[in-house]
Amino acid sequence: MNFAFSEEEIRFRSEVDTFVRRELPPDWDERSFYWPAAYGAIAVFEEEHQAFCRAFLRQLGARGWLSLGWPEACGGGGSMMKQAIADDVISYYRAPSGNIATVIGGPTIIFVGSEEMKREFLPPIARGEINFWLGYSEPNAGSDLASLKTTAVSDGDDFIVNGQKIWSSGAHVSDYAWLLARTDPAAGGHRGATLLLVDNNLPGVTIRPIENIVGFHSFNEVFFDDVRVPKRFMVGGLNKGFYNVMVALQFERLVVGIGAFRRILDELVGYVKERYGRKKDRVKNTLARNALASIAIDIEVLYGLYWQNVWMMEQGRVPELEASAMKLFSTELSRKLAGVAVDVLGLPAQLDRGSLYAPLQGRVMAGYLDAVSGPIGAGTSEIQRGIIATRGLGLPRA
Amino acid sequence: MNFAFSEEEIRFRSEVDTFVRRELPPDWDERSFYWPAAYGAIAVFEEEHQAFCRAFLRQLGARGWLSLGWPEACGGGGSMMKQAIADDVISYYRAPSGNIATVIGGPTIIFVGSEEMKREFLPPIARGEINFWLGYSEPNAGSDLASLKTTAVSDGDDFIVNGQKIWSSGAHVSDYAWLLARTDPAAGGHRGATLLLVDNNLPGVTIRPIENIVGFHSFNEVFFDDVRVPKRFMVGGLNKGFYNVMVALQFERLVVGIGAFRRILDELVGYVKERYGRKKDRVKNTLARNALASIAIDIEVLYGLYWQNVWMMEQGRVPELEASAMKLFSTELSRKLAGVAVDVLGLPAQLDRGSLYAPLQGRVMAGYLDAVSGPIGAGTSEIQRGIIATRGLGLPRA
Amino acid sequence: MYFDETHEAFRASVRRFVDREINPHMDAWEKEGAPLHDLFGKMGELGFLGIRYDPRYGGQGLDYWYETVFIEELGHVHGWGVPTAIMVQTNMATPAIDMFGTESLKEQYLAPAIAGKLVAAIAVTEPGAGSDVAALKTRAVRDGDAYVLNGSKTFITNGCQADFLTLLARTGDGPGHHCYGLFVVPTDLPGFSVSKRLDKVGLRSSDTAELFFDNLRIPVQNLIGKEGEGFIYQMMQFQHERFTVLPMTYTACRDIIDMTVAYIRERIVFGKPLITKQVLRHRLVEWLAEIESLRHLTYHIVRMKMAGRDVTKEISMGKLLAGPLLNRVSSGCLQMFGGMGFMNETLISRHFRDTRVMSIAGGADEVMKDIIARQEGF
Amino acid sequence: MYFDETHEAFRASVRRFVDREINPHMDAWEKEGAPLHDLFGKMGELGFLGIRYDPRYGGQGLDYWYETVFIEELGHVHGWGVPTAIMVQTNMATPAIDMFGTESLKEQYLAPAIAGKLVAAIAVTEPGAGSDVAALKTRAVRDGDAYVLNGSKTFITNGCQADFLTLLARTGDGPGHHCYGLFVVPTDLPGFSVSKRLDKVGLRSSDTAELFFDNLRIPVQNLIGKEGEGFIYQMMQFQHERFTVLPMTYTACRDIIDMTVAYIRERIVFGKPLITKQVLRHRLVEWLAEIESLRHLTYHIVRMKMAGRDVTKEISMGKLLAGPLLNRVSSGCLQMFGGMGFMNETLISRHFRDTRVMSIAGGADEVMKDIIARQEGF
Repeated sequence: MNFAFSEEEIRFRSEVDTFVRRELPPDWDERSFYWPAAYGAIAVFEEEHQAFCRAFLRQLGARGWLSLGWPEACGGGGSMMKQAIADDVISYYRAPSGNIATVIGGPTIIFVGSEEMKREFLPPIARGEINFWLGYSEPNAGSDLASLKTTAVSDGDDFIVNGQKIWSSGAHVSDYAWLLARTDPAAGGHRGATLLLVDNNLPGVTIRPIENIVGFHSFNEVFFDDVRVPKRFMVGGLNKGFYNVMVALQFERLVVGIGAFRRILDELVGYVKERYGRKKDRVKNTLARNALASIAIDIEVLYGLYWQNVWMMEQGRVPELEASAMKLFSTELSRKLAGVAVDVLGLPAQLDRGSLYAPLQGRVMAGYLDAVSGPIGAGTSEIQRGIIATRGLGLPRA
Repeated sequence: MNFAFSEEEIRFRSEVDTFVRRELPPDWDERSFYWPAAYGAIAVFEEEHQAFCRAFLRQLGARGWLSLGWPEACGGGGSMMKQAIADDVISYYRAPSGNIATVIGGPTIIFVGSEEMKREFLPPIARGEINFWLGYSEPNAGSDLASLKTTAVSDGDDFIVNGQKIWSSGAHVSDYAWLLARTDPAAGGHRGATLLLVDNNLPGVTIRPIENIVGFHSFNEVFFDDVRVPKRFMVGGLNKGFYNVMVALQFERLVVGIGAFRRILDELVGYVKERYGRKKDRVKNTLARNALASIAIDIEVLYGLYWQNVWMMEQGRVPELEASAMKLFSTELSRKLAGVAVDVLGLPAQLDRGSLYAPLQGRVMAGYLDAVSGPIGAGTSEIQRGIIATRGLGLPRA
Repeated sequence: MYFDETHEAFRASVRRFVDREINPHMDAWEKEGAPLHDLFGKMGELGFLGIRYDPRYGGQGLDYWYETVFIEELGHVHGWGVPTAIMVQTNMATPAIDMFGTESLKEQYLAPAIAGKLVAAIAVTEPGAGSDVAALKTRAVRDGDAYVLNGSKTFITNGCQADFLTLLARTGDGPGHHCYGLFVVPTDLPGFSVSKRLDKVGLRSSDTAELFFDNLRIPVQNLIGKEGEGFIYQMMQFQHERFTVLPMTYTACRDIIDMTVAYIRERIVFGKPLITKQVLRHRLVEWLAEIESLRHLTYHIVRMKMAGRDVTKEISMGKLLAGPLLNRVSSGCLQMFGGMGFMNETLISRHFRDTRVMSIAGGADEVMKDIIARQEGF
Repeated sequence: MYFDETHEAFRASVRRFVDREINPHMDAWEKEGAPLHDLFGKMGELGFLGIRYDPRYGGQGLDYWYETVFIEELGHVHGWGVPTAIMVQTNMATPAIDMFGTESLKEQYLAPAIAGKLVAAIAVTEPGAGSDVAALKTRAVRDGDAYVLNGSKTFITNGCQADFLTLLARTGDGPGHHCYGLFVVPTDLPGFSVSKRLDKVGLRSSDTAELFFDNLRIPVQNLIGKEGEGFIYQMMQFQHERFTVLPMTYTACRDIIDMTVAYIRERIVFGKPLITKQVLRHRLVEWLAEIESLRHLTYHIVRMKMAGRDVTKEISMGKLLAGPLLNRVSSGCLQMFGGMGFMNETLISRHFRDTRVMSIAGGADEVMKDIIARQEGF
């Protein structure tokens, strides 16, 4: 065992750090409201940041930093570890450190996609030019993918897609749906579905915004009305959709914005030192000491899970339970951290971003609201615990 | 980074496993009530097991498995990692995997002891022939070492020791006190104390048993009445006692009986599968599924902390905050695990060991009682959180 | 505020009894077990065992408020084994006889139980059926003027010393709840045998037995109420049982906190009394707030009972709050005692040992939750 | 059980007002803020703003039970901003005038506040002094027939619309508590200015302001009670404020749970309604038990108030239980709504946004704990 970074890795971390500090605009902290392991305020979704975020991603892409974890044969850097180091640093600054296409789409296409699809999609994804949105959830079927209703009916060289998706994060700022649709209407449950890439610009695709609890437009409802999708946009085999989604899920669970946890902790520690130090407010100091000590341990633990997952992927293994554990732990920690942060800041935490008096740019209450999304999205905490009990421990089903 | 064991390490784990399975008597499970990260039922303290435990330790010693982590120059194996692997396996079987002398005494002597002391003590410790007990706590001064009252007054080549120690784990089955005594009565607080090795058999040493909450005799009160201790039994320098105790503490916090956590989880999972499976008792099954999934994650996390601490020590670094975090996490988990275990077993958990109907040999309620000792002993949880807040995060003192 | 002078006089007499006749013996009884015939004899003379029962059978004919006072004061006992034994006598094994028993059953069993001359036990739990009463296997088959009883019961408090059991057994094979009978079973009948006292980790002053029935013939007149309705009677009796946990809990929690505060006030650490540490102070008062709210939920239940209302849901809520609260307080206070708390036979360690089962016995927390959910119509 | 027909008739009239005059406007008011002169005017006509106050000043002269009914029904409002604005008027800014004000202060301010003609605010919190009232810096210096006020106040609910403030300011330099004055400060005096409405994340229907005082001359007759005793008066007023959280909390928590149960009963997941999942059912009933016990602690407090007792400790306990309970319920129920809960302007998300501050405002949880600890003599 070896818990140390290599010299090359340390040098690389420093290189990324220098790059990010240089590239971020001076007012970035006031503009990026990303909260770790949450879905509602990801910087890239904020319209006013779109231009910058797209450009920033292309710069990362130009350096190869969006595909560090892909195999070298596919044009990648061949090092999950380096990708994880870059993500750690970039997310510390709450900058966009990848997207659905680079983190989930690319690796899944590499795993199950056709050679044609690899040729067509991998290079622009790696360059940060195109992005996907996850088209899984449907009205009245969040974590329950088996009740999928959207259909894709074969018609010559095309599929005709009809249906509705919801909670579609970033659909309005992406290029393609990463869409799960039922291709065999006779098959029920976890069978007869296919994964498709559907261009947002195709006729019949309608995207409507949903404002989330934080007050951001990050989610959408998307309607598909006789959308004609050429069959070459099928990801993996026909009727293999649920399997392919399972493959994609493993990649998804690594996206926790790990550095942003440490960043918030650093900011809270700074706030407490300045505000509650030297017996200014003993009550607050005692509360903060105990709560932040506990958070600090949890963050260390999360890093442990993170590097272990990364290392497994580096070995070419697919983390399953480890990924469930990290999804569960990180999203619950995200909530706990937000609750502690609100307590530590007290009344001023209630002030909205933009307010002159809002400490930490008002990100704490925004984060408190945003953090509820983590344990709900991408398989609720309840579902993760069930997976661990059944598959990890072999306990009888409930 | 590399989370994998080497082939040599895997082979060694298997060798230890084979040895332990072969050497333990068939009724060992009914006799060993060790609960992880607790102090009250450590197998070695049970009188009826003394003969076996002493012999078992000598066998470990004969193989060099009690000093695997010591430097090769001091007769050790030079691999903390191998020591940790052995401890993991041995504690899985709840067998004695070392003692105060091997885990704390030896390494501290190597760090601060005189050459004479190394020559005299290291070999018999490594052979498993002698054991120490920790003589820190005094009446009305548990975690607060600074209010130390026991004195060691210089008298020619000797110290004359007077005072009382309490919560002296295993004093009655050990050979020497690892004793902190005040050598400079003028100095207050964290100064003017010295660490001494005091033979239990010296005139003036009186050991009285304390029965603990589990019903075991593991603790003692020990009285020192004009005990004459030659100065060569001083560990580290004169009046350097508090510093030396700090050195020793870092080693102490690694003693968590890590394997025993996994063992109890395995046993509970087996119990649930057998008893609550196939809809026999849905209520219990649901409770168990959720609680055990959460425990399983925590144990994974604990292993992460464990290997990281071990690796740091292997690098010659002294884990400080990491050790505090592990002490805190492991002892709190020990309590949580016991609470869950009692719930999972229900009423039969209440039956005492020896009872015909007691599931898991009655170890669960014994463990529930024993587990209270973890967050109290060796620096309470409250003190650990304070250390992390002050030294780890640099927060103002409360 | 809720009790008048008469209540307070009664409270004082119970407290005097606890202080003089129970607490001085608790250390010994924890080792040997409490001698129930002796103890109950004294309590019977003082009228403590039939507070709510009809004076025709020697009861005091008082109301639920007096019963509450009585149980509150039992919360001051230094250990939970003896109060449990008493509550079995007054609130678990006899309410069904009082509510549904014939005149002759009342004269023969209820009256002497109230007088403390007979020791009673409640025999419901079986090996393999903990909180799930419907899974019972012990069977009573009608045969002429008797029911022939076969099977076994376990975790029976007072089981070694009991003169009679109030016992639930299957009398039919239906799938529903109307195929059980509740019986008074004298323990001197042939076919009864008691295993050695079960060796428990907690509640050591109370005896707990496993009982075996081998073709034991229960006279038909010992059936309580109607055949087939025993399960329903037992469910009603459960409410009397579960209620007892509430006043005991808030009284004992307060005692535990008081004794902890007294200890940490004296205990000097790093130069200051431990009570000055804010994390400890804050922890203590959180519990006090929960204790106070449990007390007033309890008084609400008493008022509902006085008004003749169904209290199933509220009592289940109370027990659901009480068990975990008791566990948090006893384990949290033990932590504040430090090493002292880890010594055997200190009072705090006894509380810790005794209280874990309160979230399990008499219907585990999960069972309470299921009951409340059903009552809410979820 | 605790309310008679008159109470229930009053309850129905409050509920009708909530259903007709408040809830239909809440979505709009969340965007624009509630128009308090209009709303209070209507409430004043119905007698809702002076329930406990003397009929001489237009009050109803009713008791604490009626006040409790009133606050319980306000718990049904779809969002916490409007009830907070109302409670500032009735329970935070006016009790001290009622208790300690002169006849002329009562006629000039209390009566029109009861009638809903004047909007009141309570001005205590300052930048840099949250829960720690003793750290206040705003100062009122006597100068002839006036006190000259300088300083600022922040987080002042109703601050943008208020006609007068009940304001606490330092009048002396002593280290203790006897160097503060409580004043009625009309907002049309020179030297008063209000910052733009503070933009808060929650309670958006209520306005919250930062206020500045620049040599504002308060007429001496606007001092409430004695100079130097203002801090003590405010501490007594705090009890009226903190009490309001209790009935609101158990009412709203029950509403939140009911609406969640209705949702998960319809929501089919993996072929079955979500309500059949045991982990969710169990979570819901745990909260119900806590809600029920909080309700009865509250009624106990009402009884104590009716009996004229000091309720500082009990109210602090109630608030300490209420804030975290509200947070658990609103966040736990949001989780059960899944993605729906994460949409803006669903009611569950509004509850979640509005309730976090209840553990902070009016004395944070830690402050409640310190009060209880002191009251207990720790």
